[in-house]
Amino acid sequence: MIDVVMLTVVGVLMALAIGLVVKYFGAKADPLAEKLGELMPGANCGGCGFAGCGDYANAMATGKAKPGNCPSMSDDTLKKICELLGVQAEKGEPKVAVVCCSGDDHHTTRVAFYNGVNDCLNAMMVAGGAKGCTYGCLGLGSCARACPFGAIEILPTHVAKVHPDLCKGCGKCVSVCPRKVIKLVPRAAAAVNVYCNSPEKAPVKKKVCSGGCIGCRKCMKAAGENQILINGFLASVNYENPPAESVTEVCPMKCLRKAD
Amino acid sequence: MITQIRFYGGIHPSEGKVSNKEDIINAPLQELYTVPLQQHIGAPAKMVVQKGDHVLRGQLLGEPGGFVSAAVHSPTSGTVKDVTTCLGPAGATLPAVVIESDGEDKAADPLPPFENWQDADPAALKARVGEAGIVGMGGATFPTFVKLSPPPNVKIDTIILDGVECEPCLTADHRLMLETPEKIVKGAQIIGRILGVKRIIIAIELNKPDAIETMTKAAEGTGVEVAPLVVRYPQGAEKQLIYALTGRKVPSGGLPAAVGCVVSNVGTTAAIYEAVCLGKPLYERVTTVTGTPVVKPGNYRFRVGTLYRTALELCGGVSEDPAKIISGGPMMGMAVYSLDIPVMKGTSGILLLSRDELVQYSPSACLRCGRCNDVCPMSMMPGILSAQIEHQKFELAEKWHVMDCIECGSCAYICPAGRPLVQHMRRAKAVVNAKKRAAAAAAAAAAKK
Amino acid sequence: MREYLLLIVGAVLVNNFVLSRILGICPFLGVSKRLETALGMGGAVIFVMTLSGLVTSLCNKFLLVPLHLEYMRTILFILVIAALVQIVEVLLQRFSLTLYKALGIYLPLITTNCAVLGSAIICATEDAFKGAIFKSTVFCSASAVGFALALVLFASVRERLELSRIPRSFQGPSIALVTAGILALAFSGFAGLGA
Amino acid sequence: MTEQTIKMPDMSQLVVSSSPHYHDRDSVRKIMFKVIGALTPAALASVYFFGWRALMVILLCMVSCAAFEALFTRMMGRESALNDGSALLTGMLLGMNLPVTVPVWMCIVGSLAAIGLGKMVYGGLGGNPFNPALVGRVALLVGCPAAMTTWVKPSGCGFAKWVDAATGATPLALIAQCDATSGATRQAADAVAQQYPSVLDLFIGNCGGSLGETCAVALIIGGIFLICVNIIRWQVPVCYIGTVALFTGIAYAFHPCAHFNPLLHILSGGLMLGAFFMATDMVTTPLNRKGSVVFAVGCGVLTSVIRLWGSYPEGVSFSILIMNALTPLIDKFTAGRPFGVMKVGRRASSKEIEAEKNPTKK
Repeated sequence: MIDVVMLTVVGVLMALAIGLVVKYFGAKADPLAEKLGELMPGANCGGCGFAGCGDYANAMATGKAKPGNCPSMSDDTLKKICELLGVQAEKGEPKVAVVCCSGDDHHTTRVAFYNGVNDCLNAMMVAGGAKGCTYGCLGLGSCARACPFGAIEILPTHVAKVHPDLCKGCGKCVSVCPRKVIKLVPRAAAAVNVYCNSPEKAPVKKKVCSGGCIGCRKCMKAAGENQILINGFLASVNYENPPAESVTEVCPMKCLRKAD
Repeated sequence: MITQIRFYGGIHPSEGKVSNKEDIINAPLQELYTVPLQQHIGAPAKMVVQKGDHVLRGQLLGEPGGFVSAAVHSPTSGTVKDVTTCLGPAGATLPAVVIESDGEDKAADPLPPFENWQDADPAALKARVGEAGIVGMGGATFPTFVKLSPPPNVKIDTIILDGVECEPCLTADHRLMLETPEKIVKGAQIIGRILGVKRIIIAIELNKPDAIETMTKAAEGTGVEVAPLVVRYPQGAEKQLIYALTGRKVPSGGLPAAVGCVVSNVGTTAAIYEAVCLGKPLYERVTTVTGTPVVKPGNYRFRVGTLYRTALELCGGVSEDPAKIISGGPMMGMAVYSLDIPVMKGTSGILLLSRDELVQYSPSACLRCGRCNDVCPMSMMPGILSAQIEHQKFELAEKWHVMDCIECGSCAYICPAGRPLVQHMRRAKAVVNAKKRAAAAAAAAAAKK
Repeated sequence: MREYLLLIVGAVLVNNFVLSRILGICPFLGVSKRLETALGMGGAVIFVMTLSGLVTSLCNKFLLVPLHLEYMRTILFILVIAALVQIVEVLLQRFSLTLYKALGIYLPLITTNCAVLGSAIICATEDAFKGAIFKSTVFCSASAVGFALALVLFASVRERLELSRIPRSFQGPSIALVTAGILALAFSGFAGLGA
Repeated sequence: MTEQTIKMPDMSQLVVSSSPHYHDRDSVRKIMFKVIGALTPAALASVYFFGWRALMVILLCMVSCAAFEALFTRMMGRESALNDGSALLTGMLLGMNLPVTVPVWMCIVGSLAAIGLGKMVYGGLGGNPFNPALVGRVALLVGCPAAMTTWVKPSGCGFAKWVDAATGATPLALIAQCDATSGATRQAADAVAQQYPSVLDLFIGNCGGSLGETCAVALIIGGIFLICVNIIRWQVPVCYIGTVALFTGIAYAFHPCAHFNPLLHILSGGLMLGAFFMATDMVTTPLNRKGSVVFAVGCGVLTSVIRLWGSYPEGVSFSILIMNALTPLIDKFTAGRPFGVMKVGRRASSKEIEAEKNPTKK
């Protein structure tokens, strides 16, 4: 009996002490941000434009950001978050990354042996890398290392390749690519792409790469109106009005290709 | 006599200055010149000629494209054959004008020379430096006009002429000091006039005793001092030079002006003299072509736009195939893979390395020997920094002062593990700068809203 | 004076709670990834352990022993410690939110930290501390300092390990355990000190 | 010169890399083999005093360390780093830290602990926070204290068979014994002291102990060589040995009958080996000079504390391992502020710039 009494007395005393401390020193946390944080996917990919999932959750809780910017969130989660915030669900258009370069070892020339850090930005700062084309993929895999989903592979022929089924379109690779070869395009319209990034004139391009766009405009003629845009010497797909897949057959350089 | 203060760190690479007895040779006229419009740090010059135009030597090709920018002039008379791009030594593609020489080398009317620069308006003198397109010829290619325009609240009291040439192999500044000392001294006095400064010091390393003697003689009675300095790389780095001569430390992230100094390369100074007293814009410079494979290493006065290929032909080609071609010196120069790169205002040397001299960087781990620590003239910790950068911890690297790196290469020179330390630093600096720019842009966008 | 000096050296170095008695391993591995959090955790544990040493030895001397309730020791001590941890949590949340977040789940887990309970029970059972409240408090405090020392040492080593190329199968907790083992080997050199 | 004679370079084999393009041509391999070379005199001395088995122990450790390194790099799928010589050096140091009577299997297990636990799990050379050879030695010492503390007296006649030698305590074991009698009379202390080898014997290595730690003169020669070729910093051995001398000296001054004189302390045990070859290990000690000094003094204090008051007779290995653990902290706090940085983490204020501008005014 006495043991129970003793325990109760000590327990009450301790509870009293905690109560006093809470009363005089208690802080209020934001329960909304905490709940949101638990719902976040936790990939910390940064695709939303914030430093990580927690940061984004805080921003949403304080009304500084809208839900729907997260590329790797399932629709279910998004719905839950919207309910918590009491707003209408709106999700951005799903996107996919495309490496706009055909410059693998078979197509582009190698002008020197690069010796140094295995990183694209580093290689580019040393004489612009060792590939002949100064606009193409350097193939050292900075994008692959940055990808939080393992969606980018560096082919043995030294060019990056995105696996669209794994890609969530977060855009991390776009921000680390020093050559800006990787582009984020609407997933629905990404069936056909121009795999070249060089704005140079055709003869200059041809000297260094056998797979680059020469600006011959054949595709523009074959495709429907306003489906292929030509900017200087470089064709590009109008992703708002994508051409049919058959248009790839006219490209003499095999530079306008179906997504692989 | 100026007492020299020893700066922390530094190394002693082999000097290899084989061409220091070779007189400067004026390179013969070429048929084609590829003149890049961006030979300086800052905005590229805006082209003022068109394809097919006839131009004269010294005629303006491009005017400054901003405050931090510089004018570009034609190296000879002829027609503008093409407006195109060319490869720069850093691998970037630069806008360029190709001039086809007409063989007459007719000079355009010179800018009106200042007869009495001693009494001329400093602002006019400074404007001339800008008009003549003068940039720092030691390699940094910072527009000199900007350098000579310190913010109004800064008081400059010392001008330091950098004749140190601490880069191994290069001898261009050395020969220039031997052959045209009076131009350098007068140029220095012009800078003094522009900035209203009396104290002018010419710094020369002790491995050039003949230059010290010549410059001392030329400076007699002018009040310009000559300071012989101990041979130690990087004695010519701006911050270390100022510290060695004045004991002042340029604050982290600051410019020499913050401690009341302006540092100018001797080549730049000679160019300032020519621009002011002869009215000649900057379209040629002295460049050292050297290296073991080069048949006849020497110092040449090249017109801007001469291709490296031409430069090498003038030196009799090579005796063996080089393993590396470097634009600049061996410590801070840039390796290039093409000879179709033009000599620019900042090209202090073209260096070829043979296969035996080639050192390959290796991806091995840091041994933590601490030698990089001992030699770093900025007393940073390159070993720890490089490991942080390898693991993409750029924010941590910024905390460990990676932005103070002057990329002198002392750490990578000494590293027994052969790690590409300087390259790591460059990457971190590029990443941090990009982040800062992005933050600034975001802040500007937010302010607009 | 000499007695207390030996007591402190013994508790901090020779019989270090983590490296010699192998107590309190959970936070030792959990919050040692960064030096700042390790310092914070060390501070929190010093606070809790000192107070719990004082309160539990008071309870022991004036409640348990007179009432012959020694068998209630564990449950009472846990109650006291849990309450103290709650107080620390509230205080931390108020005064250092970042640290509060960094410590995360490990902060409430101090409750079940065997180092805290261990020190209290050692004081209650070992003859050397019987009834000596001040001595018990000093011992608990010194033990906590030893814990914090091991934690800080370990965190600094782990920060360095983040920059080395550890094979994938050893990354994370496994390399931490290997390191802790070697650190314990090194600390075994203090054996016999102050005896 | 005619056009034909001008040879232009072949552009297809050019290398591009970041500056600098010069290197002083020192390499990890050169450093490691220089250290091995510096250890050789002490190794030869151990063979002279302890017989051919000493050579066998050292070589066995070197070979098994190299073999384990090769095995583990292979398992990790990394490029072999055997030719940098670091595994051989670890093996040599480990061998020199063992007594001559050590069984063969212990040499191999020690090598496994040194290379496996001490080095390869951390990703190989450069990543290990603890000195691998010491990890091996301490693992053996804690695991099999009996085998690790069975010492033989050297025969003194050179290259003898080890079995002929009589067993005997090391000088430090004697000191510990002496400490145990510290409450006793002067005579008891003197009796122990009589068994103690002379300073000269200690200096040339004619005393019991681990293989590599006995011959002080050979170790000093090796150490001076390493200082001359700029592989180790002179501050480390000087501060380490100096601190031990100071502390044991103070203890001796207070209790001359309870403690031995500092000269005997610094010449006996693994202090010389530790100070010249282990506390100077590049990977596991602080980066800069200031840090090295802190490290060495810390080692000295800990060694003296363990020797004077601990139950282990020898504290060099333990103290170096503990200081290894402290190295990252030392690095952090001794990192100097870079040139032009006024105070860590802060840009200069105008007042400070003024002060830096006119250094003479102060």
